[in-house]
Amino acid sequence: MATTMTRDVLSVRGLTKRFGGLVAVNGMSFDVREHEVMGIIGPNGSGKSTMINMISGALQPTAGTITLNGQQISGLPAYQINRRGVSRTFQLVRPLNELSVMENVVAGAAFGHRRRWGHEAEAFAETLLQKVGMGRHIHLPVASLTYIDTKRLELARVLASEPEVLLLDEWLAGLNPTELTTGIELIHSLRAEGRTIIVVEHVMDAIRSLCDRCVVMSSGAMIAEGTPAEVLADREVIRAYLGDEDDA
Amino acid sequence: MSATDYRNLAISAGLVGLVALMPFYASGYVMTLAVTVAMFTVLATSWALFSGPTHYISLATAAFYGLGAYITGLGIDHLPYWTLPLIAGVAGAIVAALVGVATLRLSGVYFVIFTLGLAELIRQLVTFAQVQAGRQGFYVLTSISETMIYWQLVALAAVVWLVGWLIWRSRLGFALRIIGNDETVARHSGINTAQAKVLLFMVPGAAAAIVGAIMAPRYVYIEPSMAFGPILSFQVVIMALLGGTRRLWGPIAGVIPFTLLWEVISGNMPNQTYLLLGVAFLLIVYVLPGGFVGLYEKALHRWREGRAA
Amino acid sequence: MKRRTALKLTTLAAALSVAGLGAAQAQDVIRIGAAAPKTGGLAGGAEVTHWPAIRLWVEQTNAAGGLQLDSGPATIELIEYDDQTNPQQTIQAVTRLATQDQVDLILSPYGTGLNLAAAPIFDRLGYPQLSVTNITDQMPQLSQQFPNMFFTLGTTSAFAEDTVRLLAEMRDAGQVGNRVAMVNVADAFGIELATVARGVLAEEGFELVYDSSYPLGTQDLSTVVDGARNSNPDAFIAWSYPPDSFAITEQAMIQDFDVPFYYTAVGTPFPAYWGRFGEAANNILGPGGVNADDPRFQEFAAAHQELMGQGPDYWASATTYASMEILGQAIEDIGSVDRDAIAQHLRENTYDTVLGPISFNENNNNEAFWTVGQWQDGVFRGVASRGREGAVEVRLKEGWD
Amino acid sequence: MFIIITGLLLGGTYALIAMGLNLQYGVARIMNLANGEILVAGGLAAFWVYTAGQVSPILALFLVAPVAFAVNWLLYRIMLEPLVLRAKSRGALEVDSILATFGLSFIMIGIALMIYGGGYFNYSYLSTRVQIFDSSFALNRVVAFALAALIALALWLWLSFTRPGMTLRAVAVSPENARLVGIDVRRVSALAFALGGAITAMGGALISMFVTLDASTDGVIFTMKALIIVIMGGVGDIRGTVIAALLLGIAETAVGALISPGLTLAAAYVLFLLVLLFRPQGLFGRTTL
Repeated sequence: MATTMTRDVLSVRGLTKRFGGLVAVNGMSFDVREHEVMGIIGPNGSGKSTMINMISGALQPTAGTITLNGQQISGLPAYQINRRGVSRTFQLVRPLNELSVMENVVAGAAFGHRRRWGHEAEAFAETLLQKVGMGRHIHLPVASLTYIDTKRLELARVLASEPEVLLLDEWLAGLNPTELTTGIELIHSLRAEGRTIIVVEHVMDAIRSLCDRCVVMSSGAMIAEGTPAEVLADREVIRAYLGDEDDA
Repeated sequence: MSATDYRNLAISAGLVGLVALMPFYASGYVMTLAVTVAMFTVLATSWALFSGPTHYISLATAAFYGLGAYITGLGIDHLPYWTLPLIAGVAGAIVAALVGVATLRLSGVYFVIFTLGLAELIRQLVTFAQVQAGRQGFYVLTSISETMIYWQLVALAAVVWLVGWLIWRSRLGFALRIIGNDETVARHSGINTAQAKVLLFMVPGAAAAIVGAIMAPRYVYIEPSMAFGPILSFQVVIMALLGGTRRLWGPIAGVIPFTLLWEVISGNMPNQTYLLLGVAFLLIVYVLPGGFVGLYEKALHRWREGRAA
Repeated sequence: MKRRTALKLTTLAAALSVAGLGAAQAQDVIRIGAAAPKTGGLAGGAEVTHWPAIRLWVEQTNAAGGLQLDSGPATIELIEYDDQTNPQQTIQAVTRLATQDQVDLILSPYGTGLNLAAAPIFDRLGYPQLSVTNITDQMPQLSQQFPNMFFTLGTTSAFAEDTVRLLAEMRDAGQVGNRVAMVNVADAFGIELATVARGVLAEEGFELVYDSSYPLGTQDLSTVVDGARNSNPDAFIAWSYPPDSFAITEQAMIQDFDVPFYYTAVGTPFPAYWGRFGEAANNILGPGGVNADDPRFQEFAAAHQELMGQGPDYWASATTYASMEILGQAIEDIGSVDRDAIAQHLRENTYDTVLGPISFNENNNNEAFWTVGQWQDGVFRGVASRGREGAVEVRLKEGWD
Repeated sequence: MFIIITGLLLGGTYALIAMGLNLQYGVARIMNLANGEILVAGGLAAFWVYTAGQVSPILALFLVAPVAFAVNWLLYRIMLEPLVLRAKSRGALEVDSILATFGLSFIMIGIALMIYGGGYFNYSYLSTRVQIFDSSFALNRVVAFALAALIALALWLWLSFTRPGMTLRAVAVSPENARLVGIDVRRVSALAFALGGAITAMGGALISMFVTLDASTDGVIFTMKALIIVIMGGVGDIRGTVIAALLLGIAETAVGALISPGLTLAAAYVLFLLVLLFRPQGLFGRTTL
C-alpha cells in the first residue's frame, strides 16, 4: 500500500491510565492513518479495552494526549468526541431495546458527527441497514433480533454519524463460524469504502485479513508495531501470548 | 406535519374545549373534583415528560409546587395576579436547572434521594426565613373563583400536552428516549446527556411551580407545611405510573381513577390513605409495570395480530 | 374519554350526595362536622384537649335527649375527619363536610395555624367558625375579613404580656433576676407569641440572653435546652407545643437547668405532664389554668374522667367544652340550625358555661379568660387572668429534685 | 464540647441505622426506602414492651432483632427477590425496588397508624444525669451510644473474620464473581437484607429511648439520613459509614446549637450535596467499575 500520501488522522502520545496503584495503560504512542484499518491486539488484561475507552472518551487518561486531525480530543466528554468524528461499538453489544430497529440507527445519525434528522435520517438509516444486511428487519422489534443482527444493528448505528474514525471493540467476538465469515466480509466492505478503522480483536484470522497494521499491547505497554505478519512473528509477542515457557 | 398530526391536534383541541365547558353544567362538588383532576393532570403529565423517557424518578413536585404557591403568597399584594404564574414558571425552571445540574449527572438513586428531601429542605429554609421575619403564613385573598382556577389549569394542561407533543417529535425528546434506554450509548452517540436531562427537567419544574401559583388562591392560607406537603410528590408519581408514561395521554388515564378512588377513601376511611398509596405502588410494580398504557398496547398488539392472522 | 369522565363524576357525586341529603332533611338529627388532627404533629394535643371535650358534650347532650328545636328534640351526630395536622387537609375536610356530608355545623379545627388556615373556607361556605384553640392578635382584622369567626381562648398579647408582667412583678419583688431565655416553636402560634413577648420583655427592661426557635416536630431538643442553660438566665420561657413541652422539660431536668421562673406552653396544663414529672413539675408555669375550686369545673372534670377515661387539661379542655355549650344554647334559643341566625346570636348574647359567663365583643372576641397557670402540688391553678376570678398566689420554682 | 459529645452520641445511633441500610443496598442491592419505617417499628416495639410490661428497651433488643430479621428475610424472599430475578439491568432493579419499597413504607405507616394511632411516642427510661467533662447528658443517650458501638463492632468483626461474613463481603464487591466461586448469591442477599433490617430495627429501639417518635412522619426522615450517610461513607464501606454518621451527628448538632435547630436537615443536605459534587464515590470510597 502506498502510505506516503496518507496523513495521520488519530495520534496517541504517551497515553497512560492508572486505577489507584494499578497502571492499566502505560505511555502508549501510535498513529492511525487515513483509510487504514489498524488492529490493537494483546492478551487478556493487556489494556486494550482501556485504550478504546480512552479514545472514545468513556475514560479520561491520567496522562498523555490523543489528537484527531491535529486537534486534541483527550479530556473531552464522550459526546464531544463522538461529535468530532470518533464512533464506537461495545464489547458487549448494547442495542436500544425500547426503540425500533430504524430508531436505533437514527439514534446514531441524529446527534453525531454528520447530523441528519427526520426523513433524511430515516432514508439514510435504511441505506445503512441494507448495507449491513438488515434490510428485511427494519420493522421488527429489537428484542426479536438474533445475536449477529444486534451486532449489525450496532454497526449501522455507529456508521450513521459518518465517523472519521470507527472503533470496533471485539465486534467479531461471540459469533459462530458462519456468522464470523459474514462479519469479516462486512468489515472488509467497510475497509473497501476507505474508512479509517481501529479494531480490537482476538480473532487472529480476522486480524490477518483485515488489518493494515497492528499494535501489540502487553501489561499496558506497546511491545510491537507493524503489519500483522510482522508482529505475529515477533518473539516478544509470542512470549506475551504464550508465556515464558520456551525460554526455560 | 402530516395529515394525521393535524387531525390529532384538532381532536385534542376539541376535547380540551369540551372539558373547558364543564363549569357550565357541573355542580360545585364535581367542580372541586375537576380542579383536583386538572391539577394532577398537569403535574403528572409534565412529570412523565421527563421521568417517562429517562426513568429518573423525581420526587421534587412538592418543592416546585410550594415554590409557586409561595410566589403567589408573597406577590399577591404587590403585583397583578396574572404575572405571578409566569414568575413562578420562570423560578421553577431556574430551580429545576440548578437541581438538575447538581444531581442529574449522577446515578438515578442519588437523584431520587435528593428530590425526596428537596421539598423538606426548602420547607425548612422557608420556615427559618419566616421565623426571622416574625410571621408565619400568608393569606391569599382574591376574587378568583374555582371556575377561573379550573380554566387556568385546563389551559396549562393544553400547553403541557402541546409542549410534550413537540418535544416527543423533537431531537431532544428522542435523545431522552435513548438516554432512558442506555445512557452510555447515548453519550457515545454524541448526546450531551447532562444538558438534555437538565433541559427537560425544567419542564416539570416550571409546570409544577405554575400549578402551585394557580392553586394558591384556592387554599387561601399559605404556610410551609401546606405548600411543601411531600405526599403530593408521591401522588403524582403513582398517578403517572398507573396511567403509563409511554404515551402522552397515559398520565391522565391514571389521574382520573386515582383521584376518584382517593376521594372516596379519604372521605370514608381517612386513616387508610397511606395504605391505599402503598398498595397502589405495589400494584404498579408487580401487576401493571407499564401502567394502563402497557395494557392498552398489549391489547392493541393482540388485536393487530388477530387481524393479521 | 373526557366526556365519559365527566359523566362518571356526575354519577359519583349524585350517589354520594343522596345519602347526605337524606340525613339532613330528617330534622331529628343535627349533623355536626369536625376536622382536627388525629395524626401528625398536633395529634397528641388534640387527643387530650380537643376531641374528648367535644365527644363528651355530644355524649352528654344525646344522653339528655338531644337539643330542643322548634320541630322537637334532635340528637347530635358527630362526623369526624383527621386533618393530619396539615392545613391543606383541614381545608379539604371542611369542604367535604360542607359539600358532601352537608352537615349543619362545622366545629373549628385545633391549633392556631389550622384555625387561621380554615377561616376563609368557613367564610366562603357560610359556616360560623367558633374557634377555641386559636390565639392571635389579629382578631380585629380577622373578624372584619371573616365576620362569622369567633374567638374564645384569648389574644397573643394577653398571654405574652401576662406572662412577662408576672415575671416583672416577681423581679420587682426581688425574687428573680433580669436575664430571660426564650425559645419558640416555629409555627404561627410560637412565632406570634415570641414576637409579642420580645417587645414586652424589652419594654419591661428585661435582658433577653437567649432567643431561638425550632421547627414543629423537632425530635431532639437537647441543644436548645443546652443553649438556654449556657446563657445563664434567671427565667426560661418556651412557647412550645405538647411533645416539645415534655421533651424540653425532660432535658431541663437532665441538664439540671435550674431557674426560679420556668414556663413551657401547650401541654404543660395536661394531667399527663404532672403524671410524667411528678413533684419535679411543681411550680412550673404554663398557659391557661383554671379556677380548680369552682364546683362547675370539678363536675366537668369528673365527667371527663368518667366518660372519656382521662382527665381534662387545665386550659383549653374546658373552653372547648364551653364552645359546645355555647353552640347548643344558641341552637335551642333559635329553635333551628340556621347558620346565619347562630352567628348573629353569638354576637348578641351571653352564654352560661362551665367557665362562667361568656360573651363576644365587637371583634367577636371573648374577653374573659385565664392567661397563666402553675402546677401547685398536683393541681394546675390559674395565677393570672383577664376578667376571671379565683387566681392564686404565684410561687418560685426550687430545683428539680 | 457539649456539641461534639452530643453529636457523637447522636451519630453513634445514626451509624447503626445507616449500617443496616448499607448492608441492604451494598450487598443485597436493594435501595430500601422503607428502612426508616423499620426503624420506627423497632422504636414502637420498644415503646410498647416498655409501657405495657415495664420491660427494659435494652432487653427488648433481644426481641426486636430476631423478629425484624425474620420479617425482613420474608420481605426479601417474597417481595424483592422476584424483582431481582426479573430485572434486566441494575438500573431497572433500582427503579423497581425504589417503587416497591416506597409502597412498603406507606403500607407500614398505614399499619402503624392502625395499631398505634397518630400521636407521639416517648417514654422515660434511664433519663438520669451523667456528667461527661463539664456537661451533663442523659444516661439513655450514653447507653444507646455504647450499645450501638458494641453492635457495630460485633458486625465488623463478623464481616471481617468469619466465613459467612466474608461471603457477604464477596457478594458486595461482585455478585458475578461471587457466583463463580460457588457462593449462593440469592441466599447471601436475603441474609444481608434480613441482617440489615434487624440492625436498623435495633437502632430504632435504641433511639426511641431518647427521641420522640411518631408513626407517620419520622420514617422518611430517618431513611433520608441513612441514605445520606451511606452515600457519604461509600456504598459497602462499614468504616466509612461510621465516620460519616459521626460527622453528620456533629454537623447537625453544631448547626442546631449555633444557628438554628430548624436547619439541621438543611445542614445534612449541604454535606450531602458537597459529597455528591466533589466525591460521588463517598468520602473514603474508591472508584469501582
